[in-house]
Amino acid sequence: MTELPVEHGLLFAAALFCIGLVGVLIRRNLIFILMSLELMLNATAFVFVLGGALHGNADGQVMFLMILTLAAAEIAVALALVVHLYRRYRSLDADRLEAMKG
Amino acid sequence: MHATEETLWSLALYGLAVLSLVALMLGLSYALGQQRRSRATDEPFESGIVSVGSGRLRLSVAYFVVAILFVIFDLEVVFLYAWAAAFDAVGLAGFVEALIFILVLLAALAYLWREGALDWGPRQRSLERTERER
Amino acid sequence: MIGAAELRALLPLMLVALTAIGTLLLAGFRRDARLAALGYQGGLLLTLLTLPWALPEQPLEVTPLLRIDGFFGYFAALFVLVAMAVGLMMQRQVRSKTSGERVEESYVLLAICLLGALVLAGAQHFAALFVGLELISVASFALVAYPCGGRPSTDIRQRNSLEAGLKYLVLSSVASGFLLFGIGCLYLDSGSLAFAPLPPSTSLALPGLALLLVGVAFKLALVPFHFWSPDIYQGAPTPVAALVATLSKGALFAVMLRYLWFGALQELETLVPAVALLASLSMLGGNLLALRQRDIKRLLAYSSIAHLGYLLLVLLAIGHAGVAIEAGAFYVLAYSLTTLGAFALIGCVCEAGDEPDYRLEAFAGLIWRAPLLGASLMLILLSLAGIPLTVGFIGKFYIVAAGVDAGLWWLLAVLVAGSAIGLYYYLRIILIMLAPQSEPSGIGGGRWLVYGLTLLLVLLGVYPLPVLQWLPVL
Amino acid sequence: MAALLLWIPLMPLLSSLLLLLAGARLGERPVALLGVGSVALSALFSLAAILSFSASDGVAWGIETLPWFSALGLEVGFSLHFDGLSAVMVGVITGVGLLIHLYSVAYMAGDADFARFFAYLNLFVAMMLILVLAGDFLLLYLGWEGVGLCSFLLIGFWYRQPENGYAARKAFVVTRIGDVALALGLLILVQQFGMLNIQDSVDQARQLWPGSDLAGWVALLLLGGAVGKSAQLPLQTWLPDAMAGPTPVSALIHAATMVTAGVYLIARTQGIFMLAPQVLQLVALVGAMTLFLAACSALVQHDLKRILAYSTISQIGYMFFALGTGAFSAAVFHLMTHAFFKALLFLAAGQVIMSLHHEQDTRRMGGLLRPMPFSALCFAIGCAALAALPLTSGFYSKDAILLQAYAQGGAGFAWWLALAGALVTALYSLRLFVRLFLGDCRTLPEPDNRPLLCWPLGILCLLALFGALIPQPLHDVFSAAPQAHVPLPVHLLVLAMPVIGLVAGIWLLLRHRDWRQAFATGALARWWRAGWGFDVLYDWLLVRPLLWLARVNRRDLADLPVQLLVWTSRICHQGLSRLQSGRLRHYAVGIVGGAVLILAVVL
Repeated sequence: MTELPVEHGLLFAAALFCIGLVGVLIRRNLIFILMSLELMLNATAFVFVLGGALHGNADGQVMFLMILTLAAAEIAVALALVVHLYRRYRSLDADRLEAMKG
Repeated sequence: MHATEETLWSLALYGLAVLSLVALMLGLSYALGQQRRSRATDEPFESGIVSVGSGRLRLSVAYFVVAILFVIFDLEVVFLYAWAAAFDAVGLAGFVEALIFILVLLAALAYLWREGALDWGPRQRSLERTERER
Repeated sequence: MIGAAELRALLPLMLVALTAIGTLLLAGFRRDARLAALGYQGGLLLTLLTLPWALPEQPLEVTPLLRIDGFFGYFAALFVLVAMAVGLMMQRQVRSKTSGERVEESYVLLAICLLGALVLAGAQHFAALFVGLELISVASFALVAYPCGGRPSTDIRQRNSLEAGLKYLVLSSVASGFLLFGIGCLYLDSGSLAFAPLPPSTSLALPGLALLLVGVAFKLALVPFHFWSPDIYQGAPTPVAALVATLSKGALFAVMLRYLWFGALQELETLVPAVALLASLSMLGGNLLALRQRDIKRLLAYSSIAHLGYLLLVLLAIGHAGVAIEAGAFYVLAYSLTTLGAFALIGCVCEAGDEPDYRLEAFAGLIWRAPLLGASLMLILLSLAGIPLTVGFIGKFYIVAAGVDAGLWWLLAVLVAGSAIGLYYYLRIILIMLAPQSEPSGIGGGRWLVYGLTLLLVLLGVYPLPVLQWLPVL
Repeated sequence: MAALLLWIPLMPLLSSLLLLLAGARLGERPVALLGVGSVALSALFSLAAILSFSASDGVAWGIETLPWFSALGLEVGFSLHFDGLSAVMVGVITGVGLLIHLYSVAYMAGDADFARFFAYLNLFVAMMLILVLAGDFLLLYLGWEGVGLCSFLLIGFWYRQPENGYAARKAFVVTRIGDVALALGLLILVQQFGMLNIQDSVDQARQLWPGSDLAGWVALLLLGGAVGKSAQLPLQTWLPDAMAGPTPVSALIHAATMVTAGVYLIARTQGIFMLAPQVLQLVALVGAMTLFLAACSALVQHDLKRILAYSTISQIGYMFFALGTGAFSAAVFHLMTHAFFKALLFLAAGQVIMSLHHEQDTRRMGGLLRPMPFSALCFAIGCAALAALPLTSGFYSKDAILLQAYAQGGAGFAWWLALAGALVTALYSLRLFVRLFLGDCRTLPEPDNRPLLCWPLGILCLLALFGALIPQPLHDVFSAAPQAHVPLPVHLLVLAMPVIGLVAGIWLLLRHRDWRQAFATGALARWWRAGWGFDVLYDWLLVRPLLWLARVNRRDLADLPVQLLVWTSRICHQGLSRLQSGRLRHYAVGIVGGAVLILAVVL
């Protein structure tokens, strides 16, 4: 099997990252925003795996595990907050969070 | 490099094939299907029965708690896998480190248990109580 | 391999971690806010006291991740003190609340934040940077949203806090994404995650550094990544706002200092204008935004944006000016001290009633109601403005000295302009404070913390030598 | 021993802080105990320091730099320096200061702000001590500004009367003009030599600056500072107004100590002045002019304290004259004796004023000899010393000045002025005494002879008479003046001048009974009484044009850029605040936009 050039992997990760980013920007539903965040984190995790494969050391994979953990922790906190938010506002619309401004 | 390009070409071809297949299916169904709209047309197809109520059931909060706990504790296993894979290489020091890791988790578990996050049903205290008080 | 020496050097980290776990278990088995506070403060005090003993004579690399040296010692001491002060503020808030909110866990989260900060202070590896940063971030998401964990009510405070928590979480995660992507690019380029001199501007390392800069700039709340900070300051409980303002920003700045220590920014010409742009935007933007702000917490948020802008000067001066790292380290101390004092004072004055009142008008006539608190407020504001005889002045002096050494004339001009604008709104608060008393309102507890911090602020402003003597160790 | 030196200024400083913080809660007795006790301790330490200094054969010593901070290669620290000059100054400050503190306890008794008074007074003593003990320019400047501040606070001590506030402000603003010059001078020194130590800097200047213009400029700037603080021409106008403060303040600050700071400054940096002979001549000229003009003004004043104020200006003029002619040790000698007899005069005046229910106008006084014999005695001694009648302390010091000046430079214009001044001095001393104690009794006094008022006066009487016997260990500080022959006629002339003045005065008194009238109403007298019209001159020359300019320029173009700045700031603020919409997704757009910006800049 022939190896893919690094650039392509990186482009793929960047594309994934941008998709996640656009998701954060255009979705109003908080759940979707959180999903988009996961997408972004996974894109970065992919970069690390790519790097690990390229340089043949385990650092990248370790970072991958860390990022997974971070994602889980973040989502756990986020979901708890979203539950509270839903109780209070009966809605998951991110744009309703605008009490503080100026 | 040449080989890579070849594989990429085949990949692109594959993608093109998939896309055209999808286009074909959607186009055919559009061309062949009924063009009439009624109340039931936009409903999900449920054996011809008009659906009742919202499909989004409200789950008990306990599900959320358990789901969150699962996500967290499930992920810790990843680290243990990594340790298991390198068990011979890291030796006693690795064992001690893993032990500390487990002990910290255990402390968290003990906290959750005391908090009642693991209780199921009426005795569930933390979130349930707040729910009741509203 | 970890031996006795390494374990000894790691003692502060272990003690803080133990404090977190111990407080967690304490909270699980005995619901007693005072006990939790005691455990927390005791653990931190122990950490502080053993810190001189734990520090090795020579810089010691504990695993490739951490480097325990004088730099670590300085910042660790600072962060532990900051965390203790925040804990005290938290305690006061607990005492004033009788609603039965459960606050024990907030100490656990505080300890975790501190652990993250200590990791950052010693980090010499991107993995450590990542772990430390996210420890702080995730714990502070929960802390910012903490009041919403209690009885849900229509209380504005809880709503704001929930809103702040979610905003912080989402935006911070986006920034973390950028940061990680940047680190990933660097890793892809060099194959190593250890801090190293800046790579030559190859095609991949440069965007990596740029993305890293985005993430860092967000956490430091630099314009244009500052949007989150006023909302978070306003919505979060006051001690938590103090924590976000001091500990998390200070820790990240410390790690940036350390990173650039390995290789100065100047070696990578293309990155300099970007950082300079961020610095000047922050200095001007932060002060301009604060100009007519009516909410004291938001005002502090904007002012801290400007202060971080001043600090960026130091990053640019590293490598050119010998005093740059000293200047940065001292400014972090000055900024933390002053900001903590300001937030402690807000907790004291604005949250005395049932509903907190964060309008600037809450300070009207303070000097007549509580002369000592009024004097403290004045000194704190003067320190923020960088007026002599306060620690803020020494800090700013240092930064200007570093800037002059490095020849950053344009940025210094912007700094002066920003400081001039800043003077307006600081003096405005003093004016409000001196106004004849409008309505009598109470003063909350916790004033001793304010007095202590103010005293320290003046002492170090008049006689900074003890700290300055320590700095060259870095 | 070194630690002892530190405690000399520290004692009153601590006591002042204590009084400022807690004074309002203490009764008068503890306040007095604290206020006087601290100065007494300080005086004791000073005595010990002076004794050990003379025991060690006059070797200058001090406390090495206590580091404060170092930045940009400049080590900034505090150091104290103790040599003959400091010894004299410290002795005068703590000694006279202690007596005046004691006197104040009685004088200020019953005042609502008793504690505040002593807090300020202690602070003043501390600052003055810092000023004279300073081993580096930073401390010197701290003390310099500190005494200025205390002077301001104490002139306006009774701040509820607006005139006092104006007087305080005037003193502060006018001396500030001098302070700016001083600061510039010091900054040039620091910038040139890169160090703060006074002695080392002066030594450096001596080695590096001969023939350089810089020495002249620095000396000129230092002179500017000295002129402001010591109320010499052309900045003398503040001192007569400064008499608005309580009388002990006038005695301590505006007669004995602070106003002599300028003399001290020039004496301390004489090495630099020596390099600039023209400036030194200027010093002499300034001194001579001032002493003569002020003496003439003193001759025609009605207000008791203003007479004394002008006489103070005049006497300090003598010191400047001495400095300018190179008679440094004579200047310092006169500084000391002047402190004694002028403090005596002020305190005795205070007693008189108190006895007359705060009456200060000498036209309503007279015939006090019988009801107040003790005050009369004090005044007699004080006036005799002031007039430099033989065998009083003032006689020795003034003679020393005139003779040394003659020996150095011969009889120039300045010297003749100084000689004439001696005559006028004798005249106004006589007039003062006559007005107060002879003639008809116009206001009935209620003599106030509390022991705390009288004892310090008694001691000061002794000092005014015999103070000249106190040895001054100045030979190591100033290079000994070359001995020159002073012809006998000059000796006799100098000796006779005050006596001539006295006789002339008595003759005038006997033959021209209406000389008082002439002095009261003549145009010349009115001109002199207004201090040679300097206040009016400055008013027309500086104040009015400035006010006019301000009025004309109320809406001028110069404001426009500033206004523009304000508007821009405001508009920017509004625009930026609008961006702060509170919406999560807008904030995220901010991040992405920033990222794009950075990437665009970098790539």
